[in-house]
Amino acid sequence: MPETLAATREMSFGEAIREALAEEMRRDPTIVLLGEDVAEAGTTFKVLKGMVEEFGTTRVIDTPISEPGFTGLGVGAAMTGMRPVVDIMFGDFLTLIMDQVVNQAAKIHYMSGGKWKVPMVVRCTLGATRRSAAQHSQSLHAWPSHVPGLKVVIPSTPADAKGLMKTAIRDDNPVIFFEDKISYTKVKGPVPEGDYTIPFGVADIKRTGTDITFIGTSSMVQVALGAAKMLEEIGVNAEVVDPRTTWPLDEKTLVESVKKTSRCIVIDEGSFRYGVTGELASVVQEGAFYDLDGPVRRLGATHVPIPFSPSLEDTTVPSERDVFELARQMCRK
Amino acid sequence: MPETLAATREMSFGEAIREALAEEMRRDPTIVLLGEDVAEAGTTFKVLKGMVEEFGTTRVIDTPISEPGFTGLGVGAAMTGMRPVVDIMFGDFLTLIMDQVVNQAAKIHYMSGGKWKVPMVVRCTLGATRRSAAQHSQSLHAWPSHVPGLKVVIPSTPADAKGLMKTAIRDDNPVIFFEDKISYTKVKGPVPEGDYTIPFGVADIKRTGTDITFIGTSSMVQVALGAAKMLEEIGVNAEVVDPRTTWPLDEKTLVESVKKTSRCIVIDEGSFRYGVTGELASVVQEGAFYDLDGPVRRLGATHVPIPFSPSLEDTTVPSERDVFELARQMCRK
Amino acid sequence: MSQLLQMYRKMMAIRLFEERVNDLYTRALMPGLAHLYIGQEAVAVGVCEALRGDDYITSTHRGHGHCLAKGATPSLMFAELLGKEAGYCKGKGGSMHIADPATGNLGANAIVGGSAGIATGAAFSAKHLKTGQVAVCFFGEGALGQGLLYEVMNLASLWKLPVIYVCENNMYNEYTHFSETTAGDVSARATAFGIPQETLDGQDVRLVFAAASRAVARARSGEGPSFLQCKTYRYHGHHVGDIAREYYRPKTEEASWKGERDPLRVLSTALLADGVADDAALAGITAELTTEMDAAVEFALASPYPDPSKVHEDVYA
Amino acid sequence: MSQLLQMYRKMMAIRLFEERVNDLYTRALMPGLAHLYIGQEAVAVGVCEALRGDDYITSTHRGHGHCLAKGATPSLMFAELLGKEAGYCKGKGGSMHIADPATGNLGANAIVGGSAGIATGAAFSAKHLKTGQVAVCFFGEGALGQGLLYEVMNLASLWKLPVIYVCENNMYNEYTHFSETTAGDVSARATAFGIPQETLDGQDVRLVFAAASRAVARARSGEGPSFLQCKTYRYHGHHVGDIAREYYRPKTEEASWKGERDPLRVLSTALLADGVADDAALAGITAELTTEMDAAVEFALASPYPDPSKVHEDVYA
Ligand SMILES: Cc1ncc(C[n+]2csc(CCOP(=O)(O)OP(=O)(O)O)c2C)c(N)n1
Ligand SMILES: Cc1ncc(C[n+]2csc(CCOP(=O)(O)OP(=O)(O)O)c2C)c(N)n1
Ligand SMILES: [Mg+2]
Ligand SMILES: [Mg+2]
Repeated sequence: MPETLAATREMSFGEAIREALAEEMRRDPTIVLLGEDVAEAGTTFKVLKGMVEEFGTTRVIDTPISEPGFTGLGVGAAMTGMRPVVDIMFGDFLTLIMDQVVNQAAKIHYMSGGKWKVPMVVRCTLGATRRSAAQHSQSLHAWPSHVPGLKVVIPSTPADAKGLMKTAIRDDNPVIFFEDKISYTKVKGPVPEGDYTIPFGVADIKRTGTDITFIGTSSMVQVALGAAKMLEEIGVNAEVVDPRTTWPLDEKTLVESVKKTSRCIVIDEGSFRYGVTGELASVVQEGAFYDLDGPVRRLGATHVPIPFSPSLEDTTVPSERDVFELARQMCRK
Repeated sequence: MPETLAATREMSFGEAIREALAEEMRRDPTIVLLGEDVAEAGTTFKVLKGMVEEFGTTRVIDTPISEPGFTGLGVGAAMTGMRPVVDIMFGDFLTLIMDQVVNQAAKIHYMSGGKWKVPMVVRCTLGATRRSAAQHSQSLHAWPSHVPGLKVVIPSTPADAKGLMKTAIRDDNPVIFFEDKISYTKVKGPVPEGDYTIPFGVADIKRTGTDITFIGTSSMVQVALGAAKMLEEIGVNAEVVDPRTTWPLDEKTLVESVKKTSRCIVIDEGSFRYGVTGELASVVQEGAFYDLDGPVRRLGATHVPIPFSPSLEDTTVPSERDVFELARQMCRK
Repeated sequence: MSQLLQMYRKMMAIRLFEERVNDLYTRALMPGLAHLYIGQEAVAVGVCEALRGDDYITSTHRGHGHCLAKGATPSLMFAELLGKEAGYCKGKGGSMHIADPATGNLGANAIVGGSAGIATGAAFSAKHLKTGQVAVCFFGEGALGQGLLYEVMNLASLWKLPVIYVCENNMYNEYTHFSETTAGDVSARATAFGIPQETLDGQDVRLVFAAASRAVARARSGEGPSFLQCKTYRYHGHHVGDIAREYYRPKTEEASWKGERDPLRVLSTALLADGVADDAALAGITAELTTEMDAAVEFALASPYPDPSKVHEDVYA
Repeated sequence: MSQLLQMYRKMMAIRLFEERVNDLYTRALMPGLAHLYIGQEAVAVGVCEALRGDDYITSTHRGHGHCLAKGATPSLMFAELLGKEAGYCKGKGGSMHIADPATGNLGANAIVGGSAGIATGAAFSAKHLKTGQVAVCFFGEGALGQGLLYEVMNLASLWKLPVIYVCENNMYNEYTHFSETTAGDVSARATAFGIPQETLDGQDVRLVFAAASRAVARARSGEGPSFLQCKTYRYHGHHVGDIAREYYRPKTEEASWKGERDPLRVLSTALLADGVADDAALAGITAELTTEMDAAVEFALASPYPDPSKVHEDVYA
């Protein structure tokens, strides 16, 4: 985020998202929050605690368990003067709203020849290792990233989450905003006070390095940083690049980094096959091929439904150790 | 398909699919067809014409316009002794059944520790250039390919379609079967008489070549073959490989071909970003990197909602000319 | 011009518009598919006559009638149907996606039932922003198969949203009779969610207008949603090209609807009987509209296709 | 043992099972979330008592009671809840996904309403294969918000499928009272699709059993689906950990349900009054079950976690 900003506070990922929503709602009365138990309960993840007390039940609205219905309602509201922020809780429930998001929200502007706009934000979670089993642990951000007309945000830090959420709300297009469940409370960091936005399509270099580039998304940025630290001990200096939005995508920053380091691992928590890693690895090898020391490598969730048992689930998500070992090999250390 | 088979007839893509379904239904009384207007109308695409006359309305069943409902019903029926073939008409309507397919069908076997099985086939179409506009022209096969627990079939020829459909029906897992609308009547070819199956996860080399590999899927196989023919004139000998199933994926055949030719273009009709081309290009560069003459290149549908107007729509799908031009560049001709 | 005559004019405009669509399509001048509204004119006109210019509607794959009734310009519609740059959607939407903010048309939808959420959301905005607007969701009885409709009817009922669900029951979901796809009583599908309903003859524009006016009054006064089931009939095939229809509906049935019950005939008979108009006046309207429609077709045929480069525009706002 | 005493036993078994789940969870021995069935025992037991061993059920996130009532073995359930290899799903499913072909349990589902299609499909198979089986779909009133339910009720009604939709109305969707999420009259949600419904006191297992028996008879005789709305109450939080509940429901309300209306109390009072059993007999049942449940917990705690390599198994059949 902008260097100019001075005052920051330590905040959790979830708190930063709430602050962004609250500041935007104070600024713009057309913003409403819709979702199951978003009001008094402040959502299952408690991210919206306190919002209904400040904005009331006409702007923080509990819905029935009707994800397709209230998402569709959000689309129509967005077309007619509101800026709804629709909360579907678990990203796994994207399965229920794909028609409203993909066949409606994403296409209305184009199909109408640019006449109607859909300034809507869909908030949902991603990420496993919470023992929630196969239907509550998926990271499905690859799906909307495949859909022209949508923008997809996958923040990794509190400061990014705040700035990107503000951009999402002010954007005149449907934006799918993915929040890592574990990060809500576990990831803390300095967050600038007051108003600032972070543009979409601008990757952030979370750590500069010279030997290898880790392209990490959402929850995997922390994993990449952890691995980078471990690699220091064996004399490998890793660069960590966070695209922050899968669409629009900052290809230039990704490619430039790999041209410099000559090696790349793409790390994402989605299922390994036909996911985000495939696109990012392809973009990198297309743009930096002649500078590559070897193939671009990928790490994603084991390609199985997420199992419940801790002894199984913990093996499915890429770990710092996995990244470290692969990087060590690639750097021949 | 097996060399051993002698007698073949010239058939259209659609006729081959109908023959596969009819032969399987004669063999196994637990197979039923469910979908909108599948009976007397024989579907919008007329692919099932004649089926209800032979098998009756208890096995060829017209449904209400309830894709989530009858797909969910199919999942339960598949778990309890039937082998439903669910027809959702346009692949664009996958948006409506993702929960039943992804959170239910794909995960039940795993979540139950292997106890329940879901031997169901979901048939749908893909492909543009029929002036059907944005909601009836998508090729969404990348989505289910991203989901562990599903198998995804994307046949390109009548003979493949017949053999793969039989394998899909006999498979004990949920299979999503994508049929290119244009191919139904436009693509004809020899189809073996009687019973034969084609295993999943076995790519087919549609044309052998030495200078460049085209990995084409579904509708794009014909485009790749057409481009290969054009390239002959300028002395470029292209190999055309058809994965036939995106999952399971025959990585070996893809990689071996590129190791031989040292050049590769992946061609798929899905939206360009975060789709099938990303995964296939990544697999190839991971496996054949040191034999590559340059980066693996990709061609997909222009990353926009599919427009209605012919003057616009025709520009969105990769053409023989597009493939030809890119291949010429890559082969420096 | 009297309101009834006004409605007659609109219905005739739709009839003549669609006859030209049929002609353009059969002459292979129109790409894609054409789902004709002929036979159902009284529904769109009766409902839209009860609306304000700034009220919202959502439409369907069989939507030309809705768009015209809400005030669309024929020439821009023909241009869109032919995929021309001058069309309502610059040729990007086509027959199934006509949209027009100027007339409150949120857009036709090619996903059956797909606009139920959109219409309900527009009503949500109207209530939240206190604009007094009403939203109408037009859909065929086939959309009763889509769960989304029940989800949003529940929301509209809970939140007393100014939305009117207009079910055009023409008895067929494509090639299947609705009795094979619809259990129970259609009217109960609304009342089950606490939404009052009226079931009426959709071929008599006076009845449709009256029922719609009641529903609009209810919506504007903050009492919430209504549901109208209009019994109607499509004269042509599901789409132009659906010619041999005997396997799913008898010719006699078609004939019975096209005669006495024809919406234009029902109204003209009344107009003549009540002396609101004479044959000459009605003939004059038809003649006038014919000229207008023919000119609109000419305009559309003459206007250019969008430049291929435009394919990249309008993806994002 | 008399059928009533049999049902008392099953209800007590569920009660004791869930008390141990609560204990294991609060002692941090159980991963994930635990949604307790305590308070609703009469629904699962009354319904399943009316079923054959080979009849099907689908269950929910609050599903332990359904599984046990249909005949699941406590030790294998505890093992699954703890993510152990010996569990019903080899530890891959956990609390929200218990499934067991041996007892006709098609599986619990963590998607609200997600199993409505599955249960309806099982009924489709039963009818098509003429097995005489019946399928029961258990769901909370929150699932009334999911459109899928209406789509499949329509299918079941049209095709006269032997399925029973059992709505356990415990009045709360997580932390929101169902009156804030449910417009109109719940019972009308079924009759609108031509499905007969009964609304009853779900705390009296005798009433539940009687209603379920009627629905099962109807289903087996080919007359089609039924809908039962059982008014009940969950004693604990939405999940263990939902402690401070006053913001969404008063302590007094909880107390009123936990007293006179407690399903075990309702039945025991009757058993004693009718002399079917005396205090000693009931105490004996509790003692017996206590030993059984404690042993089951021991078994689960002592059994090993699956080997990490097992993560790759069971993805495909
Ligand atoms: C979700 C969805 N399913 C299927 C279709 C294919 N389809 C287009 S029109 C139609 C029939 C619609 O019937 P109805 O709603 O009664 O409208 P009508 O055509 O009678 O005006 C169907 C099944 C679709 N467009 N969308
Ligand atoms: C489709 C879907 N939306 C939301 C959730 C999150 N969720 C889990 S349980 C629950 C409440 C369910 O209420 P009800 O159906 O009445 O069952 P109860 O918990 O009362 O037994 C919700 C919203 C979910 N699991 N699935
Ligand atoms: Mg109809
Ligand atoms: Mg409840």
